[in-house]
Amino acid sequence: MSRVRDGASAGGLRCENIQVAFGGLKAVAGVSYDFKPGHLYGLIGPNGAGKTTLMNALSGHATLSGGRVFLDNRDITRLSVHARTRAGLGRSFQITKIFSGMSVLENLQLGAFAHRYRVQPFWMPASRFRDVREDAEKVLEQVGLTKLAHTSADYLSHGDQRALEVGLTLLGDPRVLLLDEPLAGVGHERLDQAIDLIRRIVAGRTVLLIEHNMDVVMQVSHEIVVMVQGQLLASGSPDEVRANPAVRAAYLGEGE
Amino acid sequence: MTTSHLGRLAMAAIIAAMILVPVIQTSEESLNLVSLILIWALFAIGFDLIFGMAGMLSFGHAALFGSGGYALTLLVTKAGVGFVPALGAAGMVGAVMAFGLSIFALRVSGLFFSLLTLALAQLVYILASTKLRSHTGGLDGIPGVPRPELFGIDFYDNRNYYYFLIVVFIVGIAVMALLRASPFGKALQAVQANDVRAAQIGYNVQRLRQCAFMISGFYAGVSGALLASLMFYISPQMLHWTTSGDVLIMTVLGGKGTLLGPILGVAVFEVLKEKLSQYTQHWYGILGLIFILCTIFLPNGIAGLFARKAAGRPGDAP
Amino acid sequence: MHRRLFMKTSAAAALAAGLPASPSLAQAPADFHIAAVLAFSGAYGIIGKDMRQGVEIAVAERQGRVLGKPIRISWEDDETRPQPAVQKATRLLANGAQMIFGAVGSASTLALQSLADQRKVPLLVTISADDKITRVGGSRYTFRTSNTLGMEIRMCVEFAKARGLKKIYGVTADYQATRDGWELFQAEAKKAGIGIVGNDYAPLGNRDFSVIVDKMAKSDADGIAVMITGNDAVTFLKQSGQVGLGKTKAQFGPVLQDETLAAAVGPASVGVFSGVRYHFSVDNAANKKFVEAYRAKYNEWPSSFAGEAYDGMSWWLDVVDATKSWDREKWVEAFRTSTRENSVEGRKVMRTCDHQAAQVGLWGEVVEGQAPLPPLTMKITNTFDAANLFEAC
Amino acid sequence: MSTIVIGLSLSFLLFLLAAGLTLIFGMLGVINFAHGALYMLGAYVCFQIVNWTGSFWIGLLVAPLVVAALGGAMEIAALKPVYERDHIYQLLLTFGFILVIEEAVKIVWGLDYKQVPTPDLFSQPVALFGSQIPSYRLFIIGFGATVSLALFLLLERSRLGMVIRAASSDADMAQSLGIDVAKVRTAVFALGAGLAALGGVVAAPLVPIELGMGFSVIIDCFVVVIIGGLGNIRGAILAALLLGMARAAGFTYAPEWVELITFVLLIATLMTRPAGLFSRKGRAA
Repeated sequence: MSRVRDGASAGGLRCENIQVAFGGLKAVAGVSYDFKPGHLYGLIGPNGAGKTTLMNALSGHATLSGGRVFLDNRDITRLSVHARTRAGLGRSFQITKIFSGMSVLENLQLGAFAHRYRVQPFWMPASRFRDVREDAEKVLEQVGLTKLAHTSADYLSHGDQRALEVGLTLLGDPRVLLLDEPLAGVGHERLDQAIDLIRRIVAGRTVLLIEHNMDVVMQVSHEIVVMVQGQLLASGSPDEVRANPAVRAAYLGEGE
Repeated sequence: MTTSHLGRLAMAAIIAAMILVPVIQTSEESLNLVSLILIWALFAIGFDLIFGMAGMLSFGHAALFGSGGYALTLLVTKAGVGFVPALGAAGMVGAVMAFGLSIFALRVSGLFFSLLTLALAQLVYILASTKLRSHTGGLDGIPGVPRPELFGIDFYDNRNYYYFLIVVFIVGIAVMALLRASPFGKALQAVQANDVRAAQIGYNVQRLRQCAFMISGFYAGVSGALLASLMFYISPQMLHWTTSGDVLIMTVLGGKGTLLGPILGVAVFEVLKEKLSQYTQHWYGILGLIFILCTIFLPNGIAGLFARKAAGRPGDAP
Repeated sequence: MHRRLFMKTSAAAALAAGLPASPSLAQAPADFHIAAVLAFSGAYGIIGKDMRQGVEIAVAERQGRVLGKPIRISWEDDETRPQPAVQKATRLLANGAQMIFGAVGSASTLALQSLADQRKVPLLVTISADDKITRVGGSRYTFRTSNTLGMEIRMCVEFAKARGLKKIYGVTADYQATRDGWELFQAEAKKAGIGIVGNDYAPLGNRDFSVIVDKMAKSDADGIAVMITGNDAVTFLKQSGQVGLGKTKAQFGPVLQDETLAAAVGPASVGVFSGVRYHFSVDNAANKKFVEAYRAKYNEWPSSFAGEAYDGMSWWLDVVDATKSWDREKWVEAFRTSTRENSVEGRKVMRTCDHQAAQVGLWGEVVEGQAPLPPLTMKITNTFDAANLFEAC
Repeated sequence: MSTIVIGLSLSFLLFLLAAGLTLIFGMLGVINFAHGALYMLGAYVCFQIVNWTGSFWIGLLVAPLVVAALGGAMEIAALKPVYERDHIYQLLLTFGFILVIEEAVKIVWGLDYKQVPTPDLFSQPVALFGSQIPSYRLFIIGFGATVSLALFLLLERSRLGMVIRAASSDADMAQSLGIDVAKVRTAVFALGAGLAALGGVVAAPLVPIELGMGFSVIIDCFVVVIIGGLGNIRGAILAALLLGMARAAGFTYAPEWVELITFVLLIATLMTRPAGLFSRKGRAA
């Protein structure tokens, strides 16, 4: 793809004392963490712990009331969502956000246009851009939707919609991926396929994954980060976290 | 929404036939009516770029439309600028006004965007009709808006002016067709379909909206100038919010989000108004009934009649 | 499926209907076609109907003919807005109308003027009062047989003098013509030694005058000059009536009241003074004949709109008929030098310099009427001489 | 002081005008452009009743009921099929209503002005704070305050209000709880229409009754509704008070700037607090 990588080690994401408040409520109350390049982090915690809000803070959807975010040592705290995307930060959503009324291929082409052009070309029909189509087709293959390229996104099965959702984050070949429950609502029969997809796309990227299915998280993550009440409770390898009594008390004990 | 290939052809044929009627028929009446339709159609396709494509319901287009008209009038009569450059300037003024409105209005979204544009445009209307009356002629407006002077052709002759309008219209619709099919147009559709995702894949959503609004403003400015010139007259009435309402109704009636739908909407609206008022004094109420029936039975406007029926590739607006 | 087909056909039919075959004419016209662009809806909606009735009497009086051809009138509604006025007049001229009659609102009339000049078609105005409509070096094709606002403002000054008013508080619509009117009134009043204690500009379409009325009530003014018209004037008088402003101060204005507006105000209108454009009580033979014919046909008293429309149209048609020509330029030349000796308001002289008919000014007071008069009617109290009301050209 | 009294009367008149609009928006999500037309219709019906019975009070009671019934019928006949669609279709529909209602009024009552005299009980001015205050203005203040309090209690405190709010916030849920959502919607629209008519009746002795009267108030109504926060009755009361007082002050010191002041206030609200100047936290419309 066209984006030039800064180097093999690129993709470090660091946050310093991040705070997000809604009215009086502190959804994220001072989180600092250094996500190392190329690692996959499983972000877990009970409902309402602030996981998605933290992700929103990293991707630019939530306004910070304090703290800073760095991508490869560049301060991106003040960058808007699209600028962070351009800086190499991809994100998928818990609730599927795809472009309805358009085909799967069109969905992905939009992503490719967004990445290739700062000023969207207005002098030529979109259908003439072969390179964009190729970008889209490549991702189409990665997420296994080639056969459904011309189907309207509204008519995809839920599992395929989740695949498209993930596919949309891959355009532009981001160094950092924030995946918010990519498996949400995916049925048992497709689970293996979906996990397989995640394994394939995370290679070589820094990934932050929110997932409720503990087995999956423990299986795929290099490191687990546990959040409770807007704060970091613990972090470490899956085994360490599993063994951490505080985590057991605060989280695992509560069940899903 | 999607229209079938055949449907689009049918619509294009109807529009072309309508535009050419005055060429075949000698009646000055149809000439006048078609001229009016051409101008409003230009306004409507510009309006639909932000309404149908980008999903922003602007209630402030009257301000853009009227400013264009005033720009042309003042530039030609007071500053002695030629008509064609002034027409371009009118478009620019429309775009600049749109930029001005967008600075305020784009801070909010959805319904609040509509309301804020309405309020801002109404502010412009009030200013134009009271405080700026030395420039705008107040509510009395300015009579004697000129027509073009080109190649020694007398554009004060309605037929010649009508040909002039056709040229502008064709250029306008061609550019719009290209814009809509271009990556820029697709990006607007993406913004309408899901603005959060559009930003997340790297589109600068606010800038896209702003650009679209300005292009739309350009169309509004040019069409406002053409209307003033057709009428030989301009007044703040063009800036009144009901003008925004009119263009909205025509666009919805015709079918928003399609290139040709708004044009059909304008044609049906103008023809109905013109014809009904000739045949009955109760045209007003009948027009209202037609709106009500259309809203209930034609959810996708007139263009919806030409939509493909197959369900394989569904395409109704969300 | 059925509905779809039906809609498709009807949409196509609607389009087709918009483009009828109406061959334009080049030779001698089959009739005398008048494009009457009046307000039948909108703020002045009520005026159009009265004007139409007045004109119809004028046409009926000459058996519906002029220059040996039948008179055909196309009545169009401009919704009290300039743009439809121009739009509809343009269409009618395109269809071969020989003249324009109208409009009602001054804004519409001003807009029609440039069209008339453009097409070299006479425009007869019998209601719009804006001074700009007839001015020296103005539109060659425009004629006004009715009052101007300037003349009515001077009537206000004459009234204030005659009534012995010393201090005036004004309320003026925030609109160019009325603002000019107030300036003129102020200047003329000062010359006459009348003091101005205040003035408020109220937005056009204002629906609440209570604060302004309160300010007036507290002032030491003995006269209230109301430089607002139509709906706003009714609103003002209704609300000033609720505090009985008229009991201590004389309320007057250029076209503040007539029978129609008084009916809209109700009892609070009694005692209000106003300029009157035409009144059915004017005592002359021409007026008696007109009022009789009008009452016989419509069973109501002719309003000032009906009277002025009748008067202007009969005058115009008489002059056109006398030219024995279909050349519009001849009509214009003849009308600009004509004099109407037997107008329903007395003598009217068309001023060649600005195409404005010089005439006497009627001034009246709203009083309670006895049947068969309307319950609230104007009583003519003063008739001001034309010499005092018009500036020399 | 008298300015405050007059300001209060302006405020409550504004509130009566706008209450139905904000109610229908808040509960049904419909921007009722025909609100002004219903207001006008209320004034005309009142005129007719006064003409027949000679009593303004019967008009005050009956005219809103008549218009409410008509509103209910409109809702059932035309609005029902388009609830699920985009706002824009409802807007178009209510625009159609305007034209039809105006035409109907034109056919029934003609074009000429109608007038409703000030009721005898309130025809004399009252001396207050050195001013002659029309007693009808005092009536408006009292009546407006009563209506606003009643509406507030009805919607925020009563069981019926709870049902209405339940139906508006989650129709499916309400349905499953045994609430007849369709009926509630009809009732709300009827109530909104009735309130519009009530505004028309109360304004009738103050303004000429003519076809354009509805058109001229619609923008004012929107201003109150927006400043108060869409669908927020309490906000509408406060917004009407703010605007009425601002206008009274404006008319006292600079009448020709009143309209501009109104719009600047509106724009400032939309830009800084789009959910309304008086919206409570987390209660955006």
